[in-house]
Amino acid sequence: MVIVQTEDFNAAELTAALRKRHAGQAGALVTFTGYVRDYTEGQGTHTLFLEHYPGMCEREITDICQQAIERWQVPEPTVVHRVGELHNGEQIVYVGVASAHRGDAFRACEFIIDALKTRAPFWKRETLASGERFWVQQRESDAEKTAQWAHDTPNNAKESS
Amino acid sequence: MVIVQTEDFNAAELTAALRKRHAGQAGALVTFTGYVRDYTEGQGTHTLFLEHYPGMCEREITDICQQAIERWQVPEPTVVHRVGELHNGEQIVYVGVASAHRGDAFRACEFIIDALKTRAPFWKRETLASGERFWVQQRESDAEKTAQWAHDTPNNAKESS
Amino acid sequence: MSGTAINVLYFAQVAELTGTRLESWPLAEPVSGAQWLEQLEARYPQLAPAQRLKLAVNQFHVKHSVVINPGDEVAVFEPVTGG
Amino acid sequence: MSGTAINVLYFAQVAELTGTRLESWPLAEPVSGAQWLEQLEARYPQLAPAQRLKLAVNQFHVKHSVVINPGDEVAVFEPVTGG
Repeated sequence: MVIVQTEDFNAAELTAALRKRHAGQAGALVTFTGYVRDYTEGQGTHTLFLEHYPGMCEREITDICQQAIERWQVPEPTVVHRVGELHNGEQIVYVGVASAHRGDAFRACEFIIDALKTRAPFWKRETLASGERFWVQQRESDAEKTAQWAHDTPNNAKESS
Repeated sequence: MVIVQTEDFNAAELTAALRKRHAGQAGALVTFTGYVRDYTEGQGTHTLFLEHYPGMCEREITDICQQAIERWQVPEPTVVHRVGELHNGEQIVYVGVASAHRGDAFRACEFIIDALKTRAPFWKRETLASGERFWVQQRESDAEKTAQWAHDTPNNAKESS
Repeated sequence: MSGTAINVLYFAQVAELTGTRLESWPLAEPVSGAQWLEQLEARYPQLAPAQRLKLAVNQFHVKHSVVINPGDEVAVFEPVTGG
Repeated sequence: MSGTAINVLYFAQVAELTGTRLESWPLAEPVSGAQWLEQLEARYPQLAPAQRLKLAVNQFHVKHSVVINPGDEVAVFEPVTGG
Protein backbone atom coordinates (compact mmCIF):
# COMPACT_ATOMS: atom_id res chain seq x y z
CA MET A 1 0.00 0.00 0.00
CA VAL A 2 1.53 3.29 -1.11
CA ILE A 3 -0.05 6.64 -0.20
CA VAL A 4 1.16 10.20 -0.79
CA GLN A 5 -0.95 12.71 1.10
CA THR A 6 -0.95 16.15 2.71
CA GLU A 7 -2.79 14.95 5.84
CA ASP A 8 -0.99 13.60 8.88
CA PHE A 9 -1.14 9.83 9.40
CA ASN A 10 -1.77 7.60 12.40
CA ALA A 11 1.16 5.18 12.57
CA ALA A 12 -0.72 2.90 14.98
CA GLU A 13 -3.66 2.54 12.58
CA LEU A 14 -1.31 1.90 9.66
CA THR A 15 0.45 -0.80 11.67
CA ALA A 16 -2.85 -2.37 12.69
CA ALA A 17 -4.04 -2.41 9.06
CA LEU A 18 -0.76 -3.95 7.92
CA ARG A 19 -1.14 -6.66 10.58
CA LYS A 20 -4.67 -7.34 9.42
CA ARG A 21 -3.57 -7.73 5.80
CA HIS A 22 -0.97 -10.31 6.75
CA ALA A 23 -2.59 -11.94 9.77
CA GLY A 24 -1.04 -15.20 10.87
CA GLN A 25 1.87 -15.10 8.43
CA ALA A 26 4.00 -12.55 10.19
CA GLY A 27 5.49 -12.84 13.66
CA ALA A 28 7.72 -9.80 13.14
CA LEU A 29 6.81 -6.24 12.29
CA VAL A 30 9.32 -3.46 11.74
CA THR A 31 8.35 0.18 11.25
CA PHE A 32 10.31 3.27 10.35
CA THR A 33 8.90 6.73 11.03
CA GLY A 34 10.64 9.90 9.89
CA TYR A 35 10.01 13.26 11.56
CA VAL A 36 10.78 16.88 10.77
CA ARG A 37 13.76 17.82 12.89
CA ASP A 38 16.16 20.75 13.25
CA TYR A 39 18.07 20.24 10.03
CA THR A 40 20.12 23.37 10.52
CA GLU A 41 21.77 23.11 13.87
CA GLY A 42 21.07 26.04 16.14
CA GLN A 43 18.78 27.66 13.58
CA GLY A 44 15.61 25.75 14.38
CA THR A 45 13.67 24.62 11.32
CA HIS A 46 10.51 26.68 11.23
CA THR A 47 8.67 24.91 8.45
CA LEU A 48 9.43 22.34 5.83
CA PHE A 49 7.67 22.33 2.48
CA LEU A 50 7.59 19.06 0.56
CA GLU A 51 7.06 19.23 -3.19
CA HIS A 52 6.56 16.08 -5.25
CA TYR A 53 6.00 14.73 -8.76
CA PRO A 54 2.51 13.20 -8.61
CA GLY A 55 2.22 9.88 -10.37
CA MET A 56 5.94 9.25 -10.64
CA CYS A 57 6.22 9.33 -6.84
CA GLU A 58 3.66 6.59 -6.32
CA ARG A 59 5.14 4.54 -9.19
CA GLU A 60 8.69 4.76 -7.85
CA ILE A 61 7.69 3.82 -4.30
CA THR A 62 5.53 0.94 -5.56
CA ASP A 63 8.51 -0.26 -7.60
CA ILE A 64 10.81 -0.02 -4.55
CA CYS A 65 8.32 -2.10 -2.51
CA GLN A 66 8.15 -4.67 -5.32
CA GLN A 67 11.94 -4.98 -5.28
CA ALA A 68 11.81 -5.57 -1.53
CA ILE A 69 9.16 -8.27 -1.99
CA GLU A 70 11.31 -10.03 -4.58
CA ARG A 71 14.49 -9.80 -2.51
CA TRP A 72 13.23 -10.75 0.95
CA GLN A 73 10.43 -12.87 2.38
CA VAL A 74 8.03 -10.02 3.02
CA PRO A 75 4.42 -9.51 1.99
CA GLU A 76 3.30 -6.12 0.64
CA PRO A 77 4.70 -3.29 2.81
CA THR A 78 2.92 -0.05 3.71
CA VAL A 79 4.49 3.30 2.79
CA VAL A 80 2.87 6.66 3.53
CA HIS A 81 4.63 9.91 2.64
CA ARG A 82 3.36 13.39 3.35
CA VAL A 83 3.71 16.44 1.11
CA GLY A 84 3.00 20.15 1.57
CA GLU A 85 3.83 22.27 4.58
CA LEU A 86 5.11 20.46 7.68
CA HIS A 87 6.26 21.78 11.03
CA ASN A 88 8.98 20.85 13.47
CA GLY A 89 8.37 17.45 15.05
CA GLU A 90 5.67 16.39 12.60
CA GLN A 91 5.69 12.98 10.92
CA ILE A 92 6.93 12.90 7.32
CA VAL A 93 7.07 9.24 6.33
CA TYR A 94 6.03 5.80 7.54
CA VAL A 95 7.35 2.47 6.31
CA GLY A 96 5.87 -0.72 7.78
CA VAL A 97 7.08 -4.22 6.90
CA ALA A 98 5.76 -7.52 8.27
CA SER A 99 7.53 -10.83 7.91
CA ALA A 100 7.80 -14.34 9.28
CA HIS A 101 11.54 -13.59 9.61
CA ARG A 102 12.61 -10.55 11.57
CA GLY A 103 15.87 -10.16 9.66
CA ASP A 104 13.90 -9.87 6.42
CA ALA A 105 11.58 -7.28 7.96
CA PHE A 106 14.54 -5.15 9.13
CA ARG A 107 16.38 -5.44 5.81
CA ALA A 108 13.34 -4.70 3.65
CA CYS A 109 12.25 -1.73 5.79
CA GLU A 110 15.69 -0.12 5.68
CA PHE A 111 16.07 -0.83 1.95
CA ILE A 112 12.74 0.89 1.26
CA ILE A 113 13.52 4.08 3.19
CA ASP A 114 17.06 4.22 1.76
CA ALA A 115 15.79 3.78 -1.82
CA LEU A 116 12.94 6.22 -1.28
CA LYS A 117 15.40 8.93 -0.24
CA THR A 118 17.34 8.70 -3.51
CA ARG A 119 14.66 7.63 -6.01
CA ALA A 120 11.24 8.98 -5.04
CA PRO A 121 10.74 12.45 -6.55
CA PHE A 122 10.22 14.59 -3.42
CA TRP A 123 12.03 17.84 -2.70
CA LYS A 124 12.28 19.58 0.68
CA ARG A 125 12.38 23.33 1.08
CA GLU A 126 13.31 24.59 4.51
CA THR A 127 12.28 27.91 6.03
CA LEU A 128 14.26 29.03 9.07
CA ALA A 129 12.92 31.06 11.97
CA SER A 130 14.80 34.01 10.43
CA GLY A 131 12.65 33.72 7.29
CA GLU A 132 15.55 32.42 5.19
CA ARG A 133 14.47 29.80 2.68
CA PHE A 134 16.48 27.15 0.85
CA TRP A 135 16.12 23.81 -0.89
CA VAL A 136 17.63 20.92 1.05
CA GLN A 137 20.56 19.26 -0.72
CA GLN A 138 20.74 15.49 -1.11
CA ARG A 139 23.23 14.04 1.34
CA GLU A 140 26.09 12.05 -0.13
CA SER A 141 25.57 9.44 2.57
CA ASP A 142 22.08 8.78 1.20
CA ALA A 143 23.36 8.12 -2.31
CA GLU A 144 26.10 5.88 -0.89
CA LYS A 145 23.59 3.85 1.13
CA THR A 146 21.44 3.19 -1.91
CA ALA A 147 24.50 2.17 -3.92
CA GLN A 148 25.46 -0.22 -1.13
CA TRP A 149 22.20 -2.16 -1.41
CA ALA A 150 23.09 -2.99 -5.01
CA HIS A 151 26.35 -4.58 -3.86
CA ASP A 152 25.13 -6.38 -0.79
CA THR A 153 25.16 -10.10 -1.30
CA PRO A 154 23.15 -12.42 0.95
CA ASN A 155 26.31 -13.02 2.97
CA ASN A 156 27.33 -9.57 4.03
CA ALA A 157 23.81 -8.17 4.16
CA LYS A 158 22.85 -10.56 6.99
CA GLU A 159 19.93 -11.72 4.89
CA SER A 160 19.61 -15.07 6.59
CA SER A 161 16.46 -15.41 8.60
CA MET B 1 12.89 2.05 29.66
CA VAL B 2 12.59 -1.68 30.27
CA ILE B 3 9.31 -3.27 31.36
CA VAL B 4 8.35 -6.92 31.83
CA GLN B 5 4.62 -7.32 32.34
CA THR B 6 1.70 -9.71 31.92
CA GLU B 7 -0.60 -7.02 30.50
CA ASP B 8 -0.80 -6.24 26.80
CA PHE B 9 0.90 -3.03 25.67
CA ASN B 10 -0.09 -0.20 23.34
CA ALA B 11 2.72 0.15 20.81
CA ALA B 12 1.45 3.57 19.71
CA GLU B 13 1.58 4.93 23.26
CA LEU B 14 5.05 3.48 23.79
CA THR B 15 6.24 5.12 20.58
CA ALA B 16 4.67 8.46 21.56
CA ALA B 17 6.34 8.31 24.98
CA LEU B 18 9.68 7.46 23.38
CA ARG B 19 9.31 10.45 21.04
CA LYS B 20 8.50 12.69 23.98
CA ARG B 21 11.60 11.55 25.88
CA HIS B 22 13.86 12.39 22.95
CA ALA B 23 11.97 15.30 21.38
CA GLY B 24 13.90 17.27 18.83
CA GLN B 25 16.95 15.05 18.80
CA ALA B 26 15.60 12.23 16.74
CA GLY B 27 14.37 12.40 13.14
CA ALA B 28 14.21 8.62 12.81
CA LEU B 29 12.28 6.08 14.84
CA VAL B 30 12.45 2.33 14.29
CA THR B 31 10.22 -0.14 16.09
CA PHE B 32 10.13 -3.91 16.23
CA THR B 33 7.01 -5.73 17.41
CA GLY B 34 6.92 -9.50 17.86
CA TYR B 35 3.66 -11.45 17.78
CA VAL B 36 2.54 -14.96 18.69
CA ARG B 37 2.29 -16.87 15.45
CA ASP B 38 1.74 -20.45 14.33
CA TYR B 39 5.09 -21.84 15.40
CA THR B 40 4.16 -25.36 14.43
CA GLU B 41 3.08 -25.29 10.84
CA GLY B 42 -0.35 -26.72 10.25
CA GLN B 43 -0.87 -27.36 13.96
CA GLY B 44 -2.04 -23.91 14.98
CA THR B 45 -0.55 -22.63 18.20
CA HIS B 46 -3.35 -22.53 20.73
CA THR B 47 -1.60 -20.73 23.56
CA LEU B 48 1.91 -19.70 24.43
CA PHE B 49 3.07 -19.47 28.02
CA LEU B 50 6.05 -17.26 28.76
CA GLU B 51 8.03 -17.95 31.90
CA HIS B 52 10.82 -15.62 33.04
CA TYR B 53 13.47 -15.04 35.68
CA PRO B 54 12.33 -11.85 37.42
CA GLY B 55 15.13 -9.42 38.15
CA MET B 56 17.68 -11.06 35.88
CA CYS B 57 15.39 -10.41 32.90
CA GLU B 58 15.21 -6.68 33.50
CA ARG B 59 18.94 -6.53 34.23
CA GLU B 60 19.91 -8.36 31.04
CA ILE B 61 17.65 -6.23 28.82
CA THR B 62 18.88 -3.02 30.48
CA ASP B 63 22.45 -4.18 29.83
CA ILE B 64 21.64 -4.95 26.18
CA CYS B 65 20.16 -1.45 25.77
CA GLN B 66 23.26 0.06 27.37
CA GLN B 67 25.46 -1.79 24.88
CA ALA B 68 23.36 -0.38 22.03
CA ILE B 69 23.71 3.16 23.44
CA GLU B 70 27.50 2.77 23.60
CA ARG B 71 27.77 1.31 20.10
CA TRP B 72 25.42 3.56 18.13
CA GLN B 73 24.19 7.14 18.37
CA VAL B 74 20.91 6.32 20.06
CA PRO B 75 19.32 7.68 23.23
CA GLU B 76 17.68 5.28 25.70
CA PRO B 77 15.51 2.72 23.87
CA THR B 78 12.16 1.32 25.07
CA VAL B 79 11.73 -2.43 25.51
CA VAL B 80 8.52 -4.05 26.74
CA HIS B 81 8.22 -7.83 27.02
CA ARG B 82 5.16 -9.75 28.09
CA VAL B 83 5.07 -12.88 30.22
CA GLY B 84 2.33 -15.34 31.17
CA GLU B 85 -0.32 -16.83 28.89
CA LEU B 86 -0.57 -15.38 25.38
CA HIS B 87 -2.79 -16.32 22.48
CA ASN B 88 -2.36 -16.50 18.73
CA GLY B 89 -1.78 -13.07 17.18
CA GLU B 90 -1.10 -11.30 20.48
CA GLN B 91 1.87 -8.99 20.93
CA ILE B 92 4.86 -10.43 22.79
CA VAL B 93 7.59 -7.82 22.61
CA TYR B 94 8.17 -4.20 21.58
CA VAL B 95 11.53 -2.55 20.90
CA GLY B 96 11.57 1.16 20.03
CA VAL B 97 14.72 3.09 19.11
CA ALA B 98 14.98 6.77 18.19
CA SER B 99 18.01 8.37 16.56
CA ALA B 100 19.22 11.34 14.57
CA HIS B 101 20.61 8.74 12.13
CA ARG B 102 18.26 6.16 10.70
CA GLY B 103 21.03 3.60 10.15
CA ASP B 104 21.84 3.72 13.85
CA ALA B 105 18.17 3.28 14.78
CA PHE B 106 17.85 0.20 12.52
CA ARG B 107 21.10 -1.33 13.74
CA ALA B 108 20.41 -0.73 17.44
CA CYS B 109 16.82 -2.01 17.21
CA GLU B 110 17.86 -5.24 15.49
CA PHE B 111 20.81 -5.72 17.84
CA ILE B 112 18.50 -5.42 20.85
CA ILE B 113 15.94 -7.97 19.65
CA ASP B 114 18.66 -10.38 18.51
CA ALA B 115 20.48 -10.12 21.85
CA LEU B 116 17.24 -10.39 23.81
CA LYS B 117 16.41 -13.67 22.09
CA THR B 118 19.65 -15.31 23.24
CA ARG B 119 20.37 -13.55 26.54
CA ALA B 120 17.16 -12.51 28.30
CA PRO B 121 15.90 -15.34 30.53
CA PHE B 122 12.48 -16.04 29.04
CA TRP B 123 11.19 -19.48 28.08
CA LYS B 124 8.21 -20.23 25.82
CA ARG B 125 5.92 -23.20 26.30
CA GLU B 126 3.57 -23.95 23.47
CA THR B 127 0.23 -25.70 23.73
CA LEU B 128 -1.25 -26.97 20.48
CA ALA B 129 -4.93 -27.21 19.64
CA SER B 130 -4.58 -30.97 20.28
CA GLY B 131 -3.59 -30.24 23.88
CA GLU B 132 0.02 -31.31 23.30
CA ARG B 133 2.49 -29.17 25.26
CA PHE B 134 6.17 -28.59 24.76
CA TRP B 135 8.93 -26.10 25.52
CA VAL B 136 10.13 -24.20 22.46
CA GLN B 137 13.76 -24.90 21.54
CA GLN B 138 16.19 -22.07 20.84
CA ARG B 139 16.79 -21.72 17.12
CA GLU B 140 20.37 -22.08 15.95
CA SER B 141 19.83 -19.07 13.69
CA ASP B 142 19.19 -16.92 16.77
CA ALA B 143 22.46 -17.92 18.40
CA GLU B 144 24.27 -17.32 15.10
CA LYS B 145 22.79 -13.84 14.73
CA THR B 146 23.92 -12.82 18.20
CA ALA B 147 27.41 -14.17 17.51
CA GLN B 148 27.49 -12.17 14.27
CA TRP B 149 27.00 -8.86 16.10
CA ALA B 150 30.23 -9.49 18.00
CA HIS B 151 32.13 -9.79 14.71
CA ASP B 152 30.50 -6.97 12.79
CA THR B 153 32.86 -4.09 12.27
CA PRO B 154 31.62 -0.61 11.34
CA ASN B 155 32.38 -1.45 7.71
CA ASN B 156 30.38 -4.56 7.09
CA ALA B 157 27.61 -3.72 9.53
CA LYS B 158 26.62 -0.63 7.52
CA GLU B 159 26.99 1.44 10.68
CA SER B 160 27.52 4.71 8.85
CA SER B 161 24.67 7.14 9.23
CA MET C 1 3.39 8.70 -28.16
CA SER C 2 3.92 11.13 -31.02
CA GLY C 3 3.67 14.81 -31.85
CA THR C 4 5.94 17.70 -32.60
CA ALA C 5 6.60 18.75 -29.01
CA ILE C 6 7.45 17.45 -25.56
CA ASN C 7 5.83 18.39 -22.26
CA VAL C 8 8.46 19.68 -19.86
CA LEU C 9 7.93 19.67 -16.08
CA TYR C 10 10.12 21.68 -13.71
CA PHE C 11 10.29 20.94 -10.01
CA ALA C 12 11.48 22.61 -6.83
CA GLN C 13 14.50 24.90 -7.29
CA VAL C 14 14.48 24.36 -11.06
CA ALA C 15 10.87 25.58 -11.23
CA GLU C 16 11.80 28.63 -9.16
CA LEU C 17 14.65 29.43 -11.55
CA THR C 18 12.65 28.97 -14.76
CA GLY C 19 9.61 30.71 -13.29
CA THR C 20 7.34 28.03 -14.71
CA ARG C 21 6.34 24.50 -13.76
CA LEU C 22 5.09 23.15 -17.10
CA GLU C 23 5.60 24.09 -20.71
CA SER C 24 5.23 22.64 -24.17
CA TRP C 25 8.62 22.50 -25.91
CA PRO C 26 8.69 22.16 -29.71
CA LEU C 27 10.60 19.03 -30.74
CA ALA C 28 10.29 17.54 -34.21
CA GLU C 29 13.17 15.03 -34.06
CA PRO C 30 14.55 12.72 -31.37
CA VAL C 31 17.33 14.28 -29.31
CA SER C 32 19.62 12.97 -26.57
CA GLY C 33 19.06 14.09 -22.99
CA ALA C 34 22.48 15.79 -22.91
CA GLN C 35 21.75 17.70 -26.12
CA TRP C 36 18.37 18.76 -24.87
CA LEU C 37 19.88 20.03 -21.61
CA GLU C 38 22.15 22.26 -23.73
CA GLN C 39 19.06 23.74 -25.37
CA LEU C 40 17.48 24.14 -21.94
CA GLU C 41 20.51 26.03 -20.65
CA ALA C 42 20.50 28.26 -23.73
CA ARG C 43 16.93 29.19 -22.94
CA TYR C 44 17.38 29.47 -19.17
CA PRO C 45 21.02 30.55 -18.53
CA GLN C 46 20.17 30.77 -14.80
CA LEU C 47 20.11 26.93 -14.73
CA ALA C 48 23.80 26.68 -15.71
CA PRO C 49 25.41 24.25 -15.53
CA ALA C 50 22.32 22.33 -16.70
CA GLN C 51 24.27 19.07 -17.09
CA ARG C 52 24.15 18.75 -13.29
CA LEU C 53 20.36 18.35 -13.43
CA LYS C 54 18.46 15.05 -13.33
CA LEU C 55 15.96 13.92 -15.95
CA ALA C 56 12.91 11.70 -15.91
CA VAL C 57 11.23 10.68 -19.15
CA ASN C 58 7.64 9.49 -18.98
CA GLN C 59 8.00 9.31 -15.17
CA PHE C 60 11.11 7.09 -15.11
CA HIS C 61 14.56 8.23 -14.02
CA VAL C 62 16.89 8.24 -17.04
CA LYS C 63 20.54 8.91 -17.79
CA HIS C 64 21.51 11.83 -20.01
CA SER C 65 22.23 9.35 -22.78
CA VAL C 66 18.48 8.72 -23.10
CA VAL C 67 16.75 9.53 -26.37
CA ILE C 68 13.92 12.02 -25.95
CA ASN C 69 11.18 11.63 -28.54
CA PRO C 70 8.42 13.99 -29.59
CA GLY C 71 5.42 13.37 -27.36
CA ASP C 72 7.49 12.50 -24.27
CA GLU C 73 6.92 13.91 -20.79
CA VAL C 74 10.28 15.22 -19.62
CA ALA C 75 10.90 16.27 -16.01
CA VAL C 76 13.93 18.29 -14.88
CA PHE C 77 15.02 18.49 -11.26
CA GLU C 78 17.83 18.48 -8.73
CA PRO C 79 18.59 15.30 -6.74
CA VAL C 80 15.56 14.25 -4.71
CA THR C 81 15.37 14.85 -0.94
CA GLY C 82 12.30 13.04 0.35
CA GLY C 83 11.94 10.63 3.27
CA MET D 1 27.68 -13.18 50.26
CA SER D 2 28.40 -16.03 52.62
CA GLY D 3 26.70 -19.03 54.20
CA THR D 4 26.83 -22.79 54.02
CA ALA D 5 24.35 -23.20 51.18
CA ILE D 6 23.33 -21.84 47.78
CA ASN D 7 19.85 -20.94 46.60
CA VAL D 8 19.04 -22.89 43.45
CA LEU D 9 16.37 -21.72 41.00
CA TYR D 10 14.94 -24.00 38.33
CA PHE D 11 13.12 -22.65 35.31
CA ALA D 12 10.83 -23.91 32.58
CA GLN D 13 11.48 -27.53 31.53
CA VAL D 14 14.15 -27.95 34.19
CA ALA D 15 11.62 -26.95 36.88
CA GLU D 16 9.13 -29.45 35.46
CA LEU D 17 11.74 -32.21 35.60
CA THR D 18 12.94 -31.46 39.14
CA GLY D 19 9.40 -30.84 40.38
CA THR D 20 10.55 -27.74 42.24
CA ARG D 21 11.38 -24.15 41.39
CA LEU D 22 13.55 -23.15 44.34
CA GLU D 23 15.59 -25.03 46.89
CA SER D 24 18.37 -24.42 49.35
CA TRP D 25 21.38 -26.61 48.45
CA PRO D 26 24.02 -27.24 51.15
CA LEU D 27 27.44 -26.02 49.98
CA ALA D 28 30.30 -25.46 52.43
CA GLU D 29 33.15 -25.03 49.92
CA PRO D 30 33.48 -23.34 46.53
CA VAL D 31 32.81 -25.66 43.57
CA SER D 32 33.03 -25.24 39.80
CA GLY D 33 29.85 -25.02 37.77
CA ALA D 34 30.70 -28.24 35.93
CA GLN D 35 31.28 -30.10 39.20
CA TRP D 36 28.07 -28.79 40.67
CA LEU D 37 26.13 -29.89 37.58
CA GLU D 38 27.43 -33.43 38.21
CA GLN D 39 25.99 -33.25 41.73
CA LEU D 40 22.76 -31.92 40.27
CA GLU D 41 22.52 -34.82 37.84
CA ALA D 42 23.21 -37.30 40.65
CA ARG D 43 20.27 -35.87 42.54
CA TYR D 44 17.99 -35.50 39.51
CA PRO D 45 18.96 -38.22 37.00
CA GLN D 46 16.02 -37.07 34.85
CA LEU D 47 18.08 -33.97 33.95
CA ALA D 48 20.82 -36.06 32.29
CA PRO D 49 22.94 -34.97 30.57
CA ALA D 50 23.06 -31.99 32.94
CA GLN D 51 26.18 -30.55 31.26
CA ARG D 52 23.89 -29.34 28.45
CA LEU D 53 22.18 -26.96 30.86
CA LYS D 54 22.93 -23.25 31.24
CA LEU D 55 23.84 -21.56 34.50
CA ALA D 56 23.40 -18.09 35.90
CA VAL D 57 25.11 -17.08 39.15
CA ASN D 58 23.71 -14.09 41.02
CA GLN D 59 21.62 -13.28 37.92
CA PHE D 60 24.48 -13.22 35.40
CA HIS D 61 25.03 -15.79 32.66
CA VAL D 62 28.18 -17.79 33.43
CA LYS D 63 30.28 -20.51 31.83
CA HIS D 64 30.56 -23.90 33.50
CA SER D 65 34.09 -22.94 34.51
CA VAL D 66 32.60 -20.42 36.99
CA VAL D 67 33.30 -20.87 40.70
CA ILE D 68 30.12 -21.18 42.75
CA ASN D 69 30.49 -19.94 46.32
CA PRO D 70 28.35 -20.54 49.38
CA GLY D 71 25.64 -17.87 49.49
CA ASP D 72 25.31 -17.61 45.70
CA GLU D 73 22.01 -17.64 43.82
CA VAL D 74 22.37 -20.29 41.12
CA ALA D 75 19.84 -20.64 38.29
CA VAL D 76 19.64 -23.68 36.00
CA PHE D 77 17.85 -23.62 32.66
CA GLU D 78 17.77 -24.59 29.01
CA PRO D 79 18.68 -22.02 26.33
CA VAL D 80 16.35 -19.03 26.53
CA THR D 81 13.54 -18.55 23.99
CA GLY D 82 12.09 -15.09 24.57
CA GLY D 83 11.40 -12.33 22.10
